[in-house]
Amino acid sequence: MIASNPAIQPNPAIQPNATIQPNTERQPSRERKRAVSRYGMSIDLDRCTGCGACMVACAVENNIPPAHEGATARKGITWIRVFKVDNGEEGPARRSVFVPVLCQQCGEDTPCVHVCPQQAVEVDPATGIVGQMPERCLGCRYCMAACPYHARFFNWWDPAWPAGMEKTLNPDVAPRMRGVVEKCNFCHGRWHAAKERAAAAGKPEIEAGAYVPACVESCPTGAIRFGDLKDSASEPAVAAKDAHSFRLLEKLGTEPKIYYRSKRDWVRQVAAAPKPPSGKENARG
Amino acid sequence: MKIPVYMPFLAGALAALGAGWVGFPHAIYKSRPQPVDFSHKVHADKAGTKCEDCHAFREDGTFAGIPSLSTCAACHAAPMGTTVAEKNFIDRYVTPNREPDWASYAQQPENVFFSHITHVKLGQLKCEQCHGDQGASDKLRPYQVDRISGYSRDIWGPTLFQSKAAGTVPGMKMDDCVDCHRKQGLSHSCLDCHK
Amino acid sequence: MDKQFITRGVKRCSSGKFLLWILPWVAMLIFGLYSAGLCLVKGLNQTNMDNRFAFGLWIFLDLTVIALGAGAFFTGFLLYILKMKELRAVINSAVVIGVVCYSGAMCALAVDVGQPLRFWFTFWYPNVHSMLTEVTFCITCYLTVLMIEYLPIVLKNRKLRDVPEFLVFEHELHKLIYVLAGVGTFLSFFHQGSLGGLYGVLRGRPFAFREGLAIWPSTFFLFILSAAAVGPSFVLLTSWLVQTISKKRLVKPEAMQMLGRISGLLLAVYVLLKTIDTLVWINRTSPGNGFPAAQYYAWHPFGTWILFTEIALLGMVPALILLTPKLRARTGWLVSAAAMACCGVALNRFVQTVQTLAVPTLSFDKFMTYTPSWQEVGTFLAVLAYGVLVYSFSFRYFQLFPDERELKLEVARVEEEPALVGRY
Amino acid sequence: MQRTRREILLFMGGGAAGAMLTPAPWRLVTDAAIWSENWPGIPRPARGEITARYTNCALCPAGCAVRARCVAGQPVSLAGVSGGPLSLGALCAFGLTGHHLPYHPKRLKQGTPEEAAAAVRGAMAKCGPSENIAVLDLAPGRSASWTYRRAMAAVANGVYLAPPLPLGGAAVNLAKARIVLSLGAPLLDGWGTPGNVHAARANFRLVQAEPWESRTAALADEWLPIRPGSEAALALALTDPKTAASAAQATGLTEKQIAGLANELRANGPALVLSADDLPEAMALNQALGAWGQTLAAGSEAPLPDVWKKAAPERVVASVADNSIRVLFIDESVPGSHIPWSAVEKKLVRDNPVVVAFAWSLEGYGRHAQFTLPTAVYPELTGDIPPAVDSPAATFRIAAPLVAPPAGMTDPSAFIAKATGIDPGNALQERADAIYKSGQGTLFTYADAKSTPLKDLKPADFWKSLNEGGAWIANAAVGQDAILRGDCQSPRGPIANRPAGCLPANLPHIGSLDTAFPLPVAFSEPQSASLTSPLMSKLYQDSDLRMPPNTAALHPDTARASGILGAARAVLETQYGRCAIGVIPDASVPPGMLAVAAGAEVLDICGALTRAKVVAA
Amino acid sequence: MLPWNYGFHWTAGTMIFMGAFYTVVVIVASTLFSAALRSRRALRGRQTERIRWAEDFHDLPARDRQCRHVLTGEFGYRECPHAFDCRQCETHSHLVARRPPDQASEPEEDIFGMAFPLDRVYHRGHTWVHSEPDGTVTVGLDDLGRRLLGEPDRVDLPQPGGRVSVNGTAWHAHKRNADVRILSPVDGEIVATGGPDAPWYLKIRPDRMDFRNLLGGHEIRPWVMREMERLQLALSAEGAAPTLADGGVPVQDIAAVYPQADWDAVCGEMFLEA
Repeated sequence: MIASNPAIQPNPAIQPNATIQPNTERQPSRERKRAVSRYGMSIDLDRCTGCGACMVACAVENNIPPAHEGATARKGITWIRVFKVDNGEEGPARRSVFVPVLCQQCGEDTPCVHVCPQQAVEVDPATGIVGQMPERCLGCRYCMAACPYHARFFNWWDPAWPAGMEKTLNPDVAPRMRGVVEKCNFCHGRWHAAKERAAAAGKPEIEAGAYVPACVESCPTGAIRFGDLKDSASEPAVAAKDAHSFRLLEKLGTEPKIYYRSKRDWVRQVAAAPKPPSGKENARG
Repeated sequence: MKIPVYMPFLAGALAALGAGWVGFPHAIYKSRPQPVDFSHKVHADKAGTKCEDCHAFREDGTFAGIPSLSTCAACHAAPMGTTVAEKNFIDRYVTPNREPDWASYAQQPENVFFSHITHVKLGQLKCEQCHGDQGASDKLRPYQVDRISGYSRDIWGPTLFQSKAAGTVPGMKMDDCVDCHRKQGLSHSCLDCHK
Repeated sequence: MDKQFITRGVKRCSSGKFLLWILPWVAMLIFGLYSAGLCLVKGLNQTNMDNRFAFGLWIFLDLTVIALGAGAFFTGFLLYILKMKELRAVINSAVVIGVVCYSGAMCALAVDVGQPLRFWFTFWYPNVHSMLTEVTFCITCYLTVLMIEYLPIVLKNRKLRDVPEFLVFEHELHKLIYVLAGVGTFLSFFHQGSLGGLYGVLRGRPFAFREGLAIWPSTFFLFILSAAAVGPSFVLLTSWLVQTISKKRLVKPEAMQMLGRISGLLLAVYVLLKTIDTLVWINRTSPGNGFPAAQYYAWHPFGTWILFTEIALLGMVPALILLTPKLRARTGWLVSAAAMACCGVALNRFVQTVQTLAVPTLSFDKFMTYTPSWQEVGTFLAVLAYGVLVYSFSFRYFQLFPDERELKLEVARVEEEPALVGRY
Repeated sequence: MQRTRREILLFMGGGAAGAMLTPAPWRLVTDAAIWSENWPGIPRPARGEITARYTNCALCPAGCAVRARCVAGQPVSLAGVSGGPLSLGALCAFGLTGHHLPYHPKRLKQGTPEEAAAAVRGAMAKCGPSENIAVLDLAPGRSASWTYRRAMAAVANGVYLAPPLPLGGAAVNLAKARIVLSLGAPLLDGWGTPGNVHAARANFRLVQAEPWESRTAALADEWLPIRPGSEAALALALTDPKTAASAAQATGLTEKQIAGLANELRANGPALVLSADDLPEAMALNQALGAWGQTLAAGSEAPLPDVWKKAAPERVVASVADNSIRVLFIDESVPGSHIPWSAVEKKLVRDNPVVVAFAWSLEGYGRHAQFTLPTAVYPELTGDIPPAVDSPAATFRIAAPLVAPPAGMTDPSAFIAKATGIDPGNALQERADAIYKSGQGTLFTYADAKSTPLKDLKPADFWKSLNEGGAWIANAAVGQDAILRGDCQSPRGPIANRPAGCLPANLPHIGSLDTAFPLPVAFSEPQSASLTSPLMSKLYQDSDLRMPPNTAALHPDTARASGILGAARAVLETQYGRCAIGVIPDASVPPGMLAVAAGAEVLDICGALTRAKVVAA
Repeated sequence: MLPWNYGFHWTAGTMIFMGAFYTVVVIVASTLFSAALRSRRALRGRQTERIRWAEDFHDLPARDRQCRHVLTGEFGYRECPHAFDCRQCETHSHLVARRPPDQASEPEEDIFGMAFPLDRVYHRGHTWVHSEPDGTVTVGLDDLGRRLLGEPDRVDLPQPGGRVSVNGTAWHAHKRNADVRILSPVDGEIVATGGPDAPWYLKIRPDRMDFRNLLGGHEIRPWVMREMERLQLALSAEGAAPTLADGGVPVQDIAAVYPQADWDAVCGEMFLEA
């Protein structure tokens, strides 16, 4: 009832100059229809040093508060999280790799979209970005149970920053309240800003490179690359064709838009399903 | 005397209806006057200024919104007219160089990303289409804010039900945005406008 | 002093004794409400749930309780639609159980969501493709229906009955009760199923994911079946409990056995289908998603024993007992079989909710364990205590077992010397 | 008139029914839901004009170029400057969160400068002939450092103390290296200038000889898991094949492996050898491999004003006589290398010495000093950045303030200059002028990513650009006017131009497994004694990517041997003292060593080549 | 939920889902509504008493719902389909036609020393009806009923001019914890009221002189015997030792003999009240 949406009564007072001309009406819609992109990422695991720059850059960009004193690795909010993964060997034979995991931005029919009871999750047809609406979210956490990548995070606490530090918040991103789910949305605030800059320049669309998520920008080794998968020249599009690239849990058919890449054979195994525990080293966490 | 059974029921219903329709719409809003008795009309007619002269865009395309004191002081360093309002303004704000605490009727909620330049430059909308004939108003309405949600009345629907009030105040509810966006075939997802 | 509220001709303990009985439950309820309050005011950080264990004790509680509450709809269905007169003896009790279970589950859910103030979003902006939407709608509607079904039971209270309006309304409403029974059956059918679908549709969780018919995974139908199977068992169990605690005969043994038989029959079908489903899942669904099913059970402590216990020990065995007339006739067997059936379904819900989340999906995941915080347990207990209290009061003041009076005279009758019995 | 209960009930019922037909209940429900979006405690980010400002990061000698995104002047996020000359657009996790430091909850807000000054005056007055007045400068090589050296030169028996320079002041030219042997140096984890290292990484083969799989080892072309504490032995064996046998036994490698590595280093040069603790053996090996002039050169500083030439020499703490320092100034306003306090303490006179620390938090020496005076912190402070170890050319970069420091902050150099009666002047500008006078080198400005030869600039523009985010880089590896840094000596013993082969026999730490402190300490995280942004908790609390400060990872066997198996906390003990640490059991750390994440407490008792033991708390 | 809400799509899924939901809502609402309507009508039509009796009868144990012709042995087992209102029972009229009630020899039956005069007819709720010459009838408690209540603590009689209906409440009697409704044997208007001490409780002008629903003549003995048996049952159910199994004479005030018995239950049982 409050969300009711009666037909616009054009205001008599502003009628004369407030006519939406057909030309202004057609033009942008056509523009939009042409410009449909599918943003994606490629992550070169052979370059990732596990420094964590992406994680802090993400937190800075998206107004994610510092860890609450009660927070743990299981209750914390890290839209992108770097895992240290080893080949299961002990001693000299042991080898490790760092795997940054963020929302894999699955294809149209993501595991999370159709479970949300109130359409707080959606795939933006114009960008292919899986969006989460904290204002619409009820906090039922069904989507978290549905996500095989554990890329969704619940606000167990109200967001809190040390006194004065709230001055450093990013105005393009709204802080989330306690009790809702949030996740990586490819720094949507930056997408808005890029859109606005484009508009200021009179362009209806963002051109390649004008919009890059914080983790990509911050990676000191350039391991994370970002681009439009529809644009065959973009890094991810190239990576997608690379023989050495893979996607996590591809067999689930979730069609992620994050492509990982490694020349090391054992590293590419992280894409597969988990192996049963080797001995007593389970039941941790 | 014997009153019919339904009488108390009816009385209760009427009382509630009265309270709900007459009392509540007033009670829900908190109202405060604007710091300065400002007339858009005067500035438009006498000074012949256009909206964007004061409500300017920055070079990076972001919208400056309500002009800062410096913009006003540029002309009003000393009284130009003879009105009491202007004198008060100069004494209270210009001379001590204190920013007036304007309340923005159209301030959208934190979770909305609204880009003026997109609508003005790409959408080719006139200011009036959303802001009504604010520019021709002779004085500033008091700023009304919802006591619970803390939203300005303009963005939360001038009346409790339909978003557009008759007259000079066009609503700036999400409904109004969405109406126009649907007409233009521009509504794709929540995150188009929400952040 | 509350004599005039108690149905004429039935014995109820003194109000002092009753007070003693409810006291511990009230205490438990207060403690529970306190912990639930903490979760509401301070947020869900009070719980031990986390991003990996997004669901915990409460969801398990909800699923189980709603499965057990299925007795309400199913007994109603059998009595009013299929006209199984014997079940008239337990229908009121079944309705109260239903009310208790469903309202309890709703309360638990209200605490479980992060933003209770937005409870109405699901109704206002429903995503019709989400099983949870279906669950929310159906459960809410069905709870309403149950409340309406509960109304006649309340109005039939001896004192309220003296008010003509109540008397008449109760009478008229009861005449239409079969409509509500029908609606209730329809709703229950869907939400019980959707509760199963809740996990069956999780493509991202191959442990829970199942193929099925059209939009419904197999768990949808299995849940309906298991709920229908265990509902009567739970009614049976409760009646037996009340009989033992109140030391009265309340239900004719025939009625009890009938419940047992129905339960056993459905349970048998359920176990059969569940077995088939499991086989399909192990050999086809799970491997198809790249997850060899064997590995799920390599994460201790959730070994294959859990599968065996769920299907064979707590499924097949009680089904057989309930289907064997000889055993069914023995109260001991009957009741313990019913109890086993209930445990079996509870275990099934546990596997669906907890084990699904515990088993890792990414190759570098850890196997997760989780122990509920005292606030969670407290809320759990609150629901329990609430149920016991509502049932106790209903039993004391309303006529839950219509045959009670007759059975009482029955007892007297056999005590009489045979001279009088059946003289005419 | 007497109302019956029934009527009251009816009235209420009517009220309820009527209310449902008004907007009130629906509006209240909606408002409540909206209120949950902006209820108290959820901050509203400030809005305003968005600008980009540039500066250099002062958090370590890398001095990476920084672009700050500012809202109404307030930086809200930092990023590297793509195309920047030295850091090449990279910024580490610490740098990315630098703009939070001014708001750190543990920041030191006020001090007592007057009392400190008085105490200093008093102490200096009764300073005996054999006693010293000293400045301990944790980040030498800044213009401020030169102010201190001038100040110490101005007073009798003034001493300028600094931690030993990395590589004894030598500079590394990674671009020239084709093979790099790293003896446990965290080459890919915060060593030198990250951007520079990662850019050069493609061109050299990296061999990491390290007991455990550090981040660098994980990404090295070859990882040689050697026995803990046997780095020196390996280096020695690579220099002098005669010791190969003992080295093989010490390191756990085969003699064949060692020989192969030795050949590789010689064949596939230019080679470079780096070590975690600046082992003299490593420097000797560089010497032997002919790294000098190729991948190693004497480090250099930007030209100085002539008036600065009269400066006290740079000395290491160890070189001062015990119980001789009466007045000690410690400048830790910018993070630098940390010297165990006990090592410093024993240099102080016995009868109440005066120690004045300049710090922005009480986490460092402030815990020990009588006076701790609050200073500005990056990005508030104004100062230049010492040359980076991997920058062969002299550089001059100013960390220009992005935020105004709060009131009541002390400027260390002003304070010390006042105490010693010299005129600090505007050191930065004087230096800039001196550089400009030298007329060589180029200026790179970040805003427009342009580099301009110095001679094409006006002095004012030069100074202006330096303050708006720019870097001056000398042309040649050693500018003719640039002055040599340090003596290119390693912490222990000169090795600069020592002929290969003749090495001090059995160096103290080879083979001699110290039984009192059996466990060699390897730093698993970049060392930092000073506080980091609260947001760094993302890395070690909200996730387990890194270890929290003052924790040690050790093999379960080590834990068992130390009797702390299963304990979450323990006590770390070294020759310098003891402190409480967190313990993380980790099978990937080999037995017999500690992988330690350093915090102020740990650094207080851990120096170079420290061995330690852990005991139950 | 509603077409103008955000996120509402005109898709088949939505149609089906919402359709089902609204159908359910409508059904439930209309059920409640019609129940309310019907009860309003019932209240208007003074159906309260009928409904109460219907429910009470329905709740009686099957044994107590036996047809009067079972008492006389014409049937082995038959539940009364008309809630003890034989006036609309064909079976009854047939049987009566086939076997007209024979006039007993004595003027009154003496059963267990209780007097049941045969000049009147008896209701199964232990009231009798006696026709008066002036065309009215008097209604009173029969001997067993009298002894059950003994000296009642209180009796609430209706106002003269009020109406009573068959099996509806005639008056209330209180004894110890017992609070019983005495069922009326006839339809009619109350002319005068007596009481426990008067020979009759109510003088009623009946609508019709139709007492087919009442017992008389040879039916009385078997009926009373049956009632005695029920009384015994009731008493023993209340844990009171039966004393008149061997045909002992019930005392004037039975209640006094069983002070511990739940008299409410006993009376409820005997006066056919749930």
